[in-house]
Amino acid sequence: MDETNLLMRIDGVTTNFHTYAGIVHAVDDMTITVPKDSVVGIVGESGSGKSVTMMSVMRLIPSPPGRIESGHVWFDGATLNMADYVQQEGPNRGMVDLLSLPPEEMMKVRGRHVSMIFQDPMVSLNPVLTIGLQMTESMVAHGIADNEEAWKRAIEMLALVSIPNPEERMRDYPHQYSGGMRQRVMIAMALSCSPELVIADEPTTSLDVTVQAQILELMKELKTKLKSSVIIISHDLSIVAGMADKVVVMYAGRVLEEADVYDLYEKPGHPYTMGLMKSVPRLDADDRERLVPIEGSPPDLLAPPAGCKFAPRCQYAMEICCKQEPPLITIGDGHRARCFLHHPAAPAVPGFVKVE
Amino acid sequence: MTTKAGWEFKEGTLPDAGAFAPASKNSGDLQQIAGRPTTYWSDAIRRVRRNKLAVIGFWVIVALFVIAIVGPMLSPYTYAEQDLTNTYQSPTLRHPFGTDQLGRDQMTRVLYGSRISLAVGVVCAALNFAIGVTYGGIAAYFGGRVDNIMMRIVDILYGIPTLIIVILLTVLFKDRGVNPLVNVFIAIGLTYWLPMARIVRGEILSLKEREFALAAKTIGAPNNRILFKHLIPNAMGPIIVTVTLEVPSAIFTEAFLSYIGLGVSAPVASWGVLASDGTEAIRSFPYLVVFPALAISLTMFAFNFLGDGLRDALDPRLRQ
Amino acid sequence: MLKFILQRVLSMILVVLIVATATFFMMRMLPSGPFAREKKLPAQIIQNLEARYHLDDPLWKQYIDYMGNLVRGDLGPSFKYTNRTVNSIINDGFPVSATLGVVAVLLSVAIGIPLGIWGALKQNGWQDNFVMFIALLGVSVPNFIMAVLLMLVFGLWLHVLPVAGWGSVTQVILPAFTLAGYPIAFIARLVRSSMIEVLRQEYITTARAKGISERLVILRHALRNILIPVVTVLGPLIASVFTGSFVVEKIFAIPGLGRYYVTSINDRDYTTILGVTIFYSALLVFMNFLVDLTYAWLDPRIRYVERKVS
Amino acid sequence: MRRVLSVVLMVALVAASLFGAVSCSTASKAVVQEVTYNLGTEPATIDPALSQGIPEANVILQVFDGLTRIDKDNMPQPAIAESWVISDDQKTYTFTLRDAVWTNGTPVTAYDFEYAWIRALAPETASQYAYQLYYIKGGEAFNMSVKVEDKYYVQAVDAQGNPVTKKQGDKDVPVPDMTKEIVPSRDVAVKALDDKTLQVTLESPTVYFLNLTAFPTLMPVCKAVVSTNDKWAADVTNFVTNGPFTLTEWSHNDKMTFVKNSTYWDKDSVKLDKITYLMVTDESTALSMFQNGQMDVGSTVPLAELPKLVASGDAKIFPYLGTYYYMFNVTKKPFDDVRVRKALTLAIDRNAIVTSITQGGQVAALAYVPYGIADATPGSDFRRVGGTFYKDNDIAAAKALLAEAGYPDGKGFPAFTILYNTSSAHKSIAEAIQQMWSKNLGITCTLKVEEWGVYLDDRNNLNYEVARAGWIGDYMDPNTFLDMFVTNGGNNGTGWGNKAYDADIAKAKATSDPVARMATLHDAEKILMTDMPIMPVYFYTNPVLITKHVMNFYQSTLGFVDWKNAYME
Amino acid sequence: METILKVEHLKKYFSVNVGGPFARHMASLKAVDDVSFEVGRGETVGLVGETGCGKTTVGRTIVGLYAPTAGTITYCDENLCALSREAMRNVRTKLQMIFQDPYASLDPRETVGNIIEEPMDIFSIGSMAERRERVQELLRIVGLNPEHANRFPHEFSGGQRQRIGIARALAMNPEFIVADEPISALDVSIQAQIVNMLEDLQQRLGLTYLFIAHDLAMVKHISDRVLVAYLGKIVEIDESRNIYKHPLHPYTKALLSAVPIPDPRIERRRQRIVLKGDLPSPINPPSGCRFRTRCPIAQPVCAEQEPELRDMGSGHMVACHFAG
Repeated sequence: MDETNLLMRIDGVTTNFHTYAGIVHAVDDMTITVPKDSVVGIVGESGSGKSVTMMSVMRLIPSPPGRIESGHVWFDGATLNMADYVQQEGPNRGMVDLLSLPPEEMMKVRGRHVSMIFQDPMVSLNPVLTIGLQMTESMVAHGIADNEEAWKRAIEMLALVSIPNPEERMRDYPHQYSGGMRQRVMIAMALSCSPELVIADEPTTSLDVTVQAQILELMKELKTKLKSSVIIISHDLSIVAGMADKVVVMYAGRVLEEADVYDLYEKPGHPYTMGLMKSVPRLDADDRERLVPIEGSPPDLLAPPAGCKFAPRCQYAMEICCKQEPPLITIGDGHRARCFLHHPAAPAVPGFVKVE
Repeated sequence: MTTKAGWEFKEGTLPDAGAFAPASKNSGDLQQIAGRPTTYWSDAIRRVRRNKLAVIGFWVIVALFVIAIVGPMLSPYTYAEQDLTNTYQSPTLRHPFGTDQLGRDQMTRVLYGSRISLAVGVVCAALNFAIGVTYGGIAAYFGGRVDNIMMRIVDILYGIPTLIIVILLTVLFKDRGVNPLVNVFIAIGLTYWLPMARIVRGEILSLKEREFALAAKTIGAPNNRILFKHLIPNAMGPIIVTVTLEVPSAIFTEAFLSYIGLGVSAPVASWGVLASDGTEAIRSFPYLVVFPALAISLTMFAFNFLGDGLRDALDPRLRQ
Repeated sequence: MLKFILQRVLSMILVVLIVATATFFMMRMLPSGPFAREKKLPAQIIQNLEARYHLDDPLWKQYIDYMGNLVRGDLGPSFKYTNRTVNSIINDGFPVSATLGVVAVLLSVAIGIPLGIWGALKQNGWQDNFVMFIALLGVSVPNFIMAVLLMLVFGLWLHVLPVAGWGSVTQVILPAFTLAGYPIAFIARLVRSSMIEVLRQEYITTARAKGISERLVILRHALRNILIPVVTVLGPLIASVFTGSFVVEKIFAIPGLGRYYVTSINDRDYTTILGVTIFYSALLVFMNFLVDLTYAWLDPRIRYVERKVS
Repeated sequence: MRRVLSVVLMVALVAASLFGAVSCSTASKAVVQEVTYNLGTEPATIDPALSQGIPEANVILQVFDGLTRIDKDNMPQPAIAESWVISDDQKTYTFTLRDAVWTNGTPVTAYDFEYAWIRALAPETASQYAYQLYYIKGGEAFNMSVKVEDKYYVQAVDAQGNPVTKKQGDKDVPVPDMTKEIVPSRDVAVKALDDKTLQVTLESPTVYFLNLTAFPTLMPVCKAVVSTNDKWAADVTNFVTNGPFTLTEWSHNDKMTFVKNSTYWDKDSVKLDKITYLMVTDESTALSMFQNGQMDVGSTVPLAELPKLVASGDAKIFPYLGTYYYMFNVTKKPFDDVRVRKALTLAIDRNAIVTSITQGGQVAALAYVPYGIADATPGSDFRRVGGTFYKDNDIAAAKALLAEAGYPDGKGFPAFTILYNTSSAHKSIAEAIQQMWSKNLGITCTLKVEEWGVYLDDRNNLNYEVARAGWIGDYMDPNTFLDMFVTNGGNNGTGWGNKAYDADIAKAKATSDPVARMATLHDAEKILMTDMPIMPVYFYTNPVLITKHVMNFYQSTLGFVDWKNAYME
Repeated sequence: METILKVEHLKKYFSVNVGGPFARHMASLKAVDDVSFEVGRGETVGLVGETGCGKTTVGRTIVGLYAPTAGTITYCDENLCALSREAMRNVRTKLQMIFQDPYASLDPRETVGNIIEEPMDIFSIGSMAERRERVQELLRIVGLNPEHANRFPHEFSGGQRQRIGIARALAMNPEFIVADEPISALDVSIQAQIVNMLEDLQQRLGLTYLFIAHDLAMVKHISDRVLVAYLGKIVEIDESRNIYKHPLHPYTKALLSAVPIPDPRIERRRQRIVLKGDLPSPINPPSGCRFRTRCPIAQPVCAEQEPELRDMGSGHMVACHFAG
């Protein structure tokens, strides 16, 4: 991977929730790299920690009960314009650690350099404020534009995401928009300050397929127009398939597999990834063949299993999987997976390459 | 030791071959959920216990009820025993709360008064539940015209002066041999449920659209079951808050009712009566108002802490 | 639009009329009449008095006459205050009660809302406990004790405020605070729980993710949403505070309407009882109407009701 | 955001005014002739004819001057009447009026008095105190007459002498006897002989009639104004008066302002420039205002604070012509037995009550008529002449009587209830009496409090066993206390009746010789105190909060305040 | 095949206030506007369409949550709309529903056991012990540990909760189940579990399903026939194995093209038909063909004439002027 072209590196971030019942290990030693001008897809079930990771990056974890225990989020210092906090040497030279920024500096990062699109557009917009106000406020807050100018830019942004009559609709309230339109507003809002990174957290999950298609097409289109990197989070491999350059598969707060998008779909290196692919019915499949689900349910992060977190649901689980957590090993160019099946000593399973 | 690919093993040794044998499955096909298998109540109690304020509240309430029952018996004085030569004594060892305008031991009176005030508080809360919650629930659940008419009735009852109703009650109950406390309960019951009905109505209006209410309907649950078993229990949070706000005012309303002639007759005095009587002498003999007022506040705090604790503990949604 | 307003006004009028009717007959069921004295008046004088006020007419006729006058806005003469009409009593008393009420409501909003927000922001911290303590105190200390305490402390001991009376700005402060005690507690509690709820909402996270300051997140995004439940309880609260509290007006010697609400009943001053009751209930239904309006203003979702159908 | 700002501004404003107040309240007072008095309650009216009680009287007496004015010794002194002549039969009074003017500049004439009194008696005026004019010949008949169009007729009576009524719709209306017209100018014996001479003829000799002419109901009103404007007393604009002060401001339920009347005939003896009346109902508040310097004189004192205030000189105790008593319902067993009534009366410790509970210098009542009423011989007091009728706290005698009545040591005594109306003082006294009876006689009873109207209703309908009561005199004569207990008297309230007593009261009414009259009244009181339908507890006093700066403050034993001669020092 | 359910000319209008709180302008929201179809015993019929197309309303009207505005619903030769309350209550046990949101459809304050037991409780079936027994059995049937009967819904994951909902629906041995988007709130990995289970249950218990969803891929997978609904109307009915290959209605085509395929190479090559704009308001639907405002092939005739549902042979029905 081209380290010089790195926009952000999430480096060993661990986030726990301290609850009544005990400590929930939501994200454990997470490491993800995001190159400039790329789309990274993060796939995993609900509870796999993908949202928590991104909220940790944004430092929006509600505290208490949440706490970022350790790790760094290195962000390209050249774009941030925060000379005081740029790492002068070491492996992260020229980067800024978002997690150690003072809160008021972090505020300047949010929305301006890193922005977010949330899952449910029905609840992500404030119901009592006009779209116009919500569109302009981050531009005004970051000093990119004064009110008047921000208003104009917001109208442009709304037009960009194909909202009809944007001038008039600026004065409308969210409930006057349909779900798809709201999500487009969210996208416009996220892009309004031209951030270097847009995090889209399940941007289409709560939408109808037709609207989902609209939104995905829009995002693809915008991606080519605007030079932002995108992290797209989804529980559905199909969603990221069309967009992502690189896909990270998460499970129980960990990365299970990380690969170039084509590699991942053609040569999945983890039983979980394989399972995800098999469990969705394919429209282009000919007959009513039975689906192959991943049995069981995700582990309880209050008391995660000792070894591989996926072992209890894994059809190939071995004795060692239950005792020891496999490391994330490199199985190809930029392709890493966390599975003992790649170990030379493991029984051969079709599709799994052995690496020393 | 790290291989090229990144294999890393504890203690630097390769695991033996047996480690790569297929794992034995023991979980069967059934889905499991995590967590200790505790029963609802033991878990609730455990969680209430963890809330220190709730525990304190609980024990204060227990203590209050015990004191209300046995306290007056232990006192060397009775609530009515006067000593006109010893009026308005400041608190001393003999009279820890001092004496009142007739030389009666204020502590004994406060202890005795707790019986009435606690009863009023409890009954007010109960009536609130019985009438206000039901009324508001029915209005909201059936909605439409029923709701409209029932809420207009609430508006009307809000409008009629309570004092007139109360005086009419005194006339009505006169010479009927009805326990005076019952009169108080009726008077409080007649008026105190109104805000509760409004609040419950608002809650139920939104709850009844929720899917679990529809689900109950599809399995053939009759209306009263849906309302009382599914909807109202889910509105418990605001209900408890409203009750805690109304109980203290009911305790003082009892004092007012006693004044008008609807309460227990002198020389028995509730906390409310003691506090309002004491207020008249507040500059020279503040202890006459301080102790009953403290008793009321203490009770309120205790009930509140316990109420909040219970609400949280009984709400399964907050159990995570 | 017009039809609906008309409908709403009609139902409001109906409520007021029923209240008036119920009060009319209930009040006449009360023992003693307006001319009962400890020193009983001679029978013929009572006869003269009853003739003068038409109390010797059959009850149904009195009722119809009263309602007829009511429609014309005439609430009749006071029986107790011989030279005054009930209209003039309300004219004199209500502005005073309302002034006091406005200040009290402003106070309870200005104190209760920040207190509640503070508590919610520091949830479970000492600040939160402090807010809850204040709230409980406000609820469990009745206004007659609060009034006397405030009067003694600020009037008699500290000498910073006049103890009672009406006319100057300083004389508003103590009664307004007394009157605001319960609403402050109530609102603080309500705001706290609503705020905790609102802060969990996704749109707050959205706002934070935009990089706007926490202050703006609270004031712009959260506040307006928590005002919605506050407004609901504010309606009846304002109406009751506006018409004054008997206790507070009595203790602080304020010439408001609230005192008549109780004294007129004690005096069996029939016309005043009715007049004040009708005025109060009209105010109440009107306030509820205003609440609905405010509601729509605060919550744009209500302006255009859409039923979600899928 | 704007709202938040306005809230902040509001808070700042309140805070600013808070500190502003400090300077106001500490402003020093020069010796200005101004006084602030707490009237206690809003007067129901300022029209003399409609006056209902003490608050009204305390307004009316400052702004009106009657024929006479009561001096500090409770004696009537010439006021608008310069002098008077009383006929030998003591029935006809001829007053000569002095030159005095109304505040509108017109002279006060005898015609104004004639008009005022007739007006007060007219049935349509519905004056509650009209009975104060019944002493005037024809007065009662006129007040009782039936008005048909513009004329007054006597109500018809049937053969048995009962008044005739007829049904008109649902109501009983008195039937006028069209043959007997009452012409007020002819049939009511008050007559202006000329501008300066007023002649009044009474039904029977009334020794206290001159006192009555100082009573609010008998104040003159300006005929020219009142006859043309029935709203003349609605506010201060048309309120034409003739007294030492004029009312310049009436803010309802809040305050009244009086200033010295520069046209008053005796203005030289009026020293106060301004009087402010407050209407603070709450005793504790009134005390706070007094202590805070917001008030100079207050009509109410909180019971619990009274001893301290008396000791510090902030409160003075004035005599008050009234008796606090308990009444027995003699129609109910066992109170139909005089021995029971007597036993109960003897078994209470009045001294303990007045020293420990009421604490206002009240005197234990060992008779019914209070101190302070002159007896026949000048300088003597009716009470002192009459003496006492029983011993206070005479437990032994009480026990004996009770045993005699069949309830030795209270055994078998039926349960009963003491009825009182809402007030903490009544409650304390009832509680004390309850305990005394229980302790001293072994009798248990319960207490019942009732709202005022309900209480009055029950009392009047004899729907009680024992009830508290109180009576304040209307005028300075024993009769004001005694005539109420005639058989079926409107204010009797006990169901008690005694022919000899009724005869005594009637005789006293007709007797013009003061000595004989007083003897008859003493006799009557003796009958009352022998039969004991009532149990006197104490004689009222009237504690008043008063600063040391107020001089010559006068409050009559009837509770009327007169500021005419008061001044500040 | 025996017809178990027959819906004829079903209409369901809601009256809604469109003027805000102070201007009561009532309007008809035509959620379902003249819909007819049949379901055979043992069959699974998919009902697919966007939010707002009326598919949930159809389902809820069938189980009796809403009273139809017009039309009839015949279940086993009985007209449900004409039944008495008591009779309806009994029929209701045969017609059950699975809800979309497994979080909202379970009362958070009841234990799982109570939730599943409730229908038996309501109809007083069996003794307490028998009911408990049945609850255990049901839990096992839906693949949950019977020991969890005294746990609360919030302790379960979304998929497990959906299983609880299914167990409740099965408690009364129903014949017909309306599954209203039973999987759309679940993770894909769990969706397959639930779908497989529904298929197994159908085999074992002889159930008939009306499967409502917006995801055509899953509908196609589970159903024998598919109904495509748009704005209160049915626009196409076909065998599910046919519908991918020969969609006739442009809306069906759009739906099909919107389904993402988990293959980056296909996905990047695909030419999607992206529908313009949003669903028109069901209060004021477009004249003629309701789809014309978003239809890529709309002609003037579409605005004037409403296309009838035409049979294109072997049960393939379509409502489009230009289909064929």
